[in-house]
Amino acid sequence: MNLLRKNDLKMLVFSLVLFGVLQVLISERILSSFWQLNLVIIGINIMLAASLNLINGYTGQFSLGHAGFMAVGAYVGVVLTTNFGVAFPVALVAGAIAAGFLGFLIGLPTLRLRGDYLAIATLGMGEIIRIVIMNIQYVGGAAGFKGIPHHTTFAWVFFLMLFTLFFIKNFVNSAHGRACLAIRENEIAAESMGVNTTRYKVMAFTIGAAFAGLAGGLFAHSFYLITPASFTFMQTFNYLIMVVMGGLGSITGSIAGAFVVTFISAALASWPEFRMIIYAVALILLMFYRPQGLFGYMELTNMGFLRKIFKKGDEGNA
Amino acid sequence: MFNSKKLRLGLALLGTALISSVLAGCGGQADSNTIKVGANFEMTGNVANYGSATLDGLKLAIDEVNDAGGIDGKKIEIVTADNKSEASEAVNAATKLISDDKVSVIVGPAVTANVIAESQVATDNKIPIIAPDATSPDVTVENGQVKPFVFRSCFIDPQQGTVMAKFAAENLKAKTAVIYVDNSTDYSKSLGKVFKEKFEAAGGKVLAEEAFLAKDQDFKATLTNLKAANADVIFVPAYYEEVGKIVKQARELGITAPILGTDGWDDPKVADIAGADALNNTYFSTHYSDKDESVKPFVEAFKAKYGHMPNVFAALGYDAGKILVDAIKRAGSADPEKIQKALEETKDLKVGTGTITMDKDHNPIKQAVILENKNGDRVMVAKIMPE
Amino acid sequence: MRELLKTENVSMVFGGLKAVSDFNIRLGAGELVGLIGPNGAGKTTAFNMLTGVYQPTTGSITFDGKSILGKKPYQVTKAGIARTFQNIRLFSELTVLENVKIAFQSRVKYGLIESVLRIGRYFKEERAIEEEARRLLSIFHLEVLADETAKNLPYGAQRRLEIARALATKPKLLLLDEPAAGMNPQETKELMEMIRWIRKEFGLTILLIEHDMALVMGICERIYVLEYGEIIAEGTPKEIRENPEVIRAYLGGEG
Amino acid sequence: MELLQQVVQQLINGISLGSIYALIALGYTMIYGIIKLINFAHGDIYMVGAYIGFFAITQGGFSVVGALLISLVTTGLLGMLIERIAYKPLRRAPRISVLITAIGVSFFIEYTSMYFVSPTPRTFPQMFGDVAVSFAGIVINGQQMLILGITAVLMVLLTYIVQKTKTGKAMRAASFDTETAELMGINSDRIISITFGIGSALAAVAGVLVGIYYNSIDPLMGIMPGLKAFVAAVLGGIGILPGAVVGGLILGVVEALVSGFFSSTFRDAAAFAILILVLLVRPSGLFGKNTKEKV
Repeated sequence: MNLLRKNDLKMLVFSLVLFGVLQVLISERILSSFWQLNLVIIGINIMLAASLNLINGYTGQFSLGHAGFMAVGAYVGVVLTTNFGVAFPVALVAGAIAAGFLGFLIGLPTLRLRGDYLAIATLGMGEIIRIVIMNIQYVGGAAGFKGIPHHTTFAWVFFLMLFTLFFIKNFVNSAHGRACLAIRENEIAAESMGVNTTRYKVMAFTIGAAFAGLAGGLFAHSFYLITPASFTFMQTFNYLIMVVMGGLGSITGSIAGAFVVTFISAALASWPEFRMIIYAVALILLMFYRPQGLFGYMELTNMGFLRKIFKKGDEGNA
Repeated sequence: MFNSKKLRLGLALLGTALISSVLAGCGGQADSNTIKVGANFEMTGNVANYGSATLDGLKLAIDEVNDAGGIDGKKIEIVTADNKSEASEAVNAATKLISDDKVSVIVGPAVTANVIAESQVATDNKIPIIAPDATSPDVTVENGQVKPFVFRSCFIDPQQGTVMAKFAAENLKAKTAVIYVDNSTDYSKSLGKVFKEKFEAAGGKVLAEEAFLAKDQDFKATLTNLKAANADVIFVPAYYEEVGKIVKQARELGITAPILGTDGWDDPKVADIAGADALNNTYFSTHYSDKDESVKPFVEAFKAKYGHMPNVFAALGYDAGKILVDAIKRAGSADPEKIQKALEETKDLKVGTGTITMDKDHNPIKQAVILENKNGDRVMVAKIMPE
Repeated sequence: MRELLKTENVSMVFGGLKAVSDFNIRLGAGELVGLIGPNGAGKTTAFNMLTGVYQPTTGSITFDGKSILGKKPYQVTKAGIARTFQNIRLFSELTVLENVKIAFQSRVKYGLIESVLRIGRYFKEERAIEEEARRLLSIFHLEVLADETAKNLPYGAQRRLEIARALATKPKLLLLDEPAAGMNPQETKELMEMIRWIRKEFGLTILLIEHDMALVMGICERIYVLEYGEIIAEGTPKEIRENPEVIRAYLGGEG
Repeated sequence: MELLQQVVQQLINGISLGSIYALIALGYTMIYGIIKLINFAHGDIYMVGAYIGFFAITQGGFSVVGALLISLVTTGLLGMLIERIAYKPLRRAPRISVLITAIGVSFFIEYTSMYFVSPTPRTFPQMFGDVAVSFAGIVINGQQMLILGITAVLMVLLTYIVQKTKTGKAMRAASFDTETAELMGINSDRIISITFGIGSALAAVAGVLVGIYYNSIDPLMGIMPGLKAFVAAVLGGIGILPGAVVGGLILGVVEALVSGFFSSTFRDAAAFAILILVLLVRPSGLFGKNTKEKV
């Protein structure tokens, strides 16, 4: 059995153990429901940060439309579960597919653009999605969609988060993933090496959007009511900060970034005025002293001091 | 460059850090000699001004009780949480107040959407909440059933909408009307619906319905259309920020018809934004008139504490505080379910803006007043008890 | 000798400026041809047209019997033309091994689902790519640097990696854009050896842009000379050295 | 009021709104032209300008012109300060980190102002309210005339500075290529700082004018107009001054027409739709030339 596959299994076992520990904490009420809710939100934010990282970090396409995809996944999901009584997992998948399809539609035309222009165009797309939703009275328009059944549990979030991380990790480690990395590094050289850059940029966009939609579905079903106001581009900045703080092009970075940013905003909840000021200053200092983020391109296990510990069980694997 | 080790260690780091910090996070058992009251308000975000004004009113009511020795020796402690003017954050804040701070009752939020989002968490945990400013009917009642733990300290839109529709048809003898609502709030949309229903029932005709969005600056384009319809009255059920601009720009465009509004108009800033003369020939329904003798003590107390006149949000926050204190006294304990029962039995209670009795739908039976803006002053034109 | 590449009155106009005009060249399979000319003569523009980066304003390009007009660069690469760049364009943050692995990307058969669920052909094909890439690196003495990130490589090694990477796409025609730029005479000699060797080893046709006359005269069988976007001379190194037009273009004499 | 009257009235509303977008867009175009940065904080500088104008008029008792000058100077200096502290050290940094810094600066300005001046909106005192000119049922009020007048004056002044003065020539040179400009003896840091100063000053004027026209300001008022001004700058051709003005006016008119004849709830969507259309069809904008990336 190939070493790579053995590692995946070890990973899976470890995650199950972690899940067991957290689930016990929750069911035994050791964790207050406020921190339970925050656990769910951290899980959802990790999915959003990792999927945004696939587009911005791994493929180097600077997208600011993530909240728009999340909104599509959320609204499609709640309409199916609340109005049509569709089963929760089916609604989540439908939401993800709808968001992915929109990612495809938006990806095709805009991916000819570069850097700043792509950022502003995707930001505009995200806002258009939000404004269109705000004008659809069927989903409650700006006043929001009420009566959403509370389907999201910690278990759903944890396993879908795990699925997202595995999907993206395996994708990045495959030839298709390498094509995206090549595009990030040098698009012209990638094209001259036989990489159909448009196809892979749109693929990254579609996958990223689909996972954002999935996270949107989970987000919507943890609150009784959702309004378009929770899907503005300011929300996308939140996920961007998680990715950049964690490190563009590092999955561990996105996990850490999502954890740190969510934790800070939960902890500072009682000083509303200072929360954003501290946030802003942290961002600027981060860009000065650590622009590549906490993990840069590194994954946790490639760090020097950890390499020795893992060297023995890990030679064959690059 | 990548291998699957990283995920295992990433999650290990995440798990351990999570467990340790979270265990530290819960605490704050209710110590015996204070009664903890949660205040879940919009402190940041785009409706921060409504949230903070309501909180000022609530604090005034609570300070009054605490200065007078609290309730049989126990002081009331307000624990505030910011819901950032957003529904999911309102749920987050409510959960924190209930599970971490162990409050017995929650006052707020101000805006309807946030109250509805919070009501689910409150009902699950059997913690009563009082919504000071949300006037939309489905805050307390959902498809026919009253929400047991959700109460309100202001009247509801149907009452306000009916009063204004009758006033337009009977007092102003208006035959035609146009309605201009704020598409981003339940409050405005449901008032528009009720007004249209009652105005047409009274024989009137609604010529046009237009909408704008909160935070809009320029209303000239749509107002030019409304001017073309030249109806007898224009009904604009919205908050003072947008209302001020709409009235000013309407008068600038030469629209002279009377403009009618609801309690969202009740703020001194409307006059600053629109200008006194633009406000002539406009009427609005609200909870009280600060000229009314019975309301004088509240207005004086507020001015003494904050140095400026209260607006309608502050008054309603104060009323919510009064209702809460009375209920805790009658319940004789900080137990949420006893307080809930006491709130249901509130009868002929003297509050800042009048007297209140809680009806079966947890909505207060209160009088509504209609004020007219005349040369910078606000004259009470009518005081109507709900029929 | 089978004709591999033919361009007929190809020209490229940038907003009124004729960068390249009636560019006609022929390359037989296995030939090693030079393309020389003063700076700004349009050499790199010609390369960009051959590889689909620019679409020529007029004329046709036939490669291996088929027209490649209108083809995107990645389709041209699949058709069998590989290139290096004047200023090295490596994937700097990726390792040397991964730089080469990118070339196999277009021939990978396992799909997205197989790569994500790690089933089916994923492991077999990945292992094949790994071996092939390492073999190529050893040919270019880069095997020991396999796990080094490309940006940390010395200049000479970066040049060799760029050529190795181009060869990984299994081309029929290799376009080298000033491979000897910035090299000292000793490195240039080694480069000449390597070019001769890979031509024989991989059965390649090579078109070479170069300013270093020692290199060009040393290994090219035929040379085209380009000036102001036009071909002013064509022939063996000896004929070119004595051609008055070329001397005028280079030395600027009255000629 | 037949259709023609309505259309003309909408055009007037649109042009006044458009002039404000143009003033902000000029700042965007100049700053982007020189250091290729979408300055997310530019919208917030516009807000700070509005507040400085507000305090100058209410507390300082200055006239409108006085307030405009004070706001223009102070905000201009603020713009230069921001560039000096936040952007200069990142001159060589990758584009994404400069962009994130701009987002950070934008949050910082918004929430520090909210802390000092409280979230509640402030109301500008009534000005030029009564003055109005109306013919055939179409109304142009005093504030609109003030806006059009001041915008025109500033355009002339700016064109003079950029075209005729030495600093202007240096700014144009730096916007083509900062490195080469430095070789020609231009101190690019000084020029970049001046550009930020002028751009911020223009945004400040726009802020004060909006305060007078809509007469209520709040700490978060800069976000949407900032974005819309960038749309205008891109529409006109980024880096081209007349382009920003024309782009701003077009955007203002389109918004007025969309709100007037369709529904104002789609007004912001229309602005973004224009942006995306322009980026796809003609990324260089109306006046820009198409530049191919050199291989």
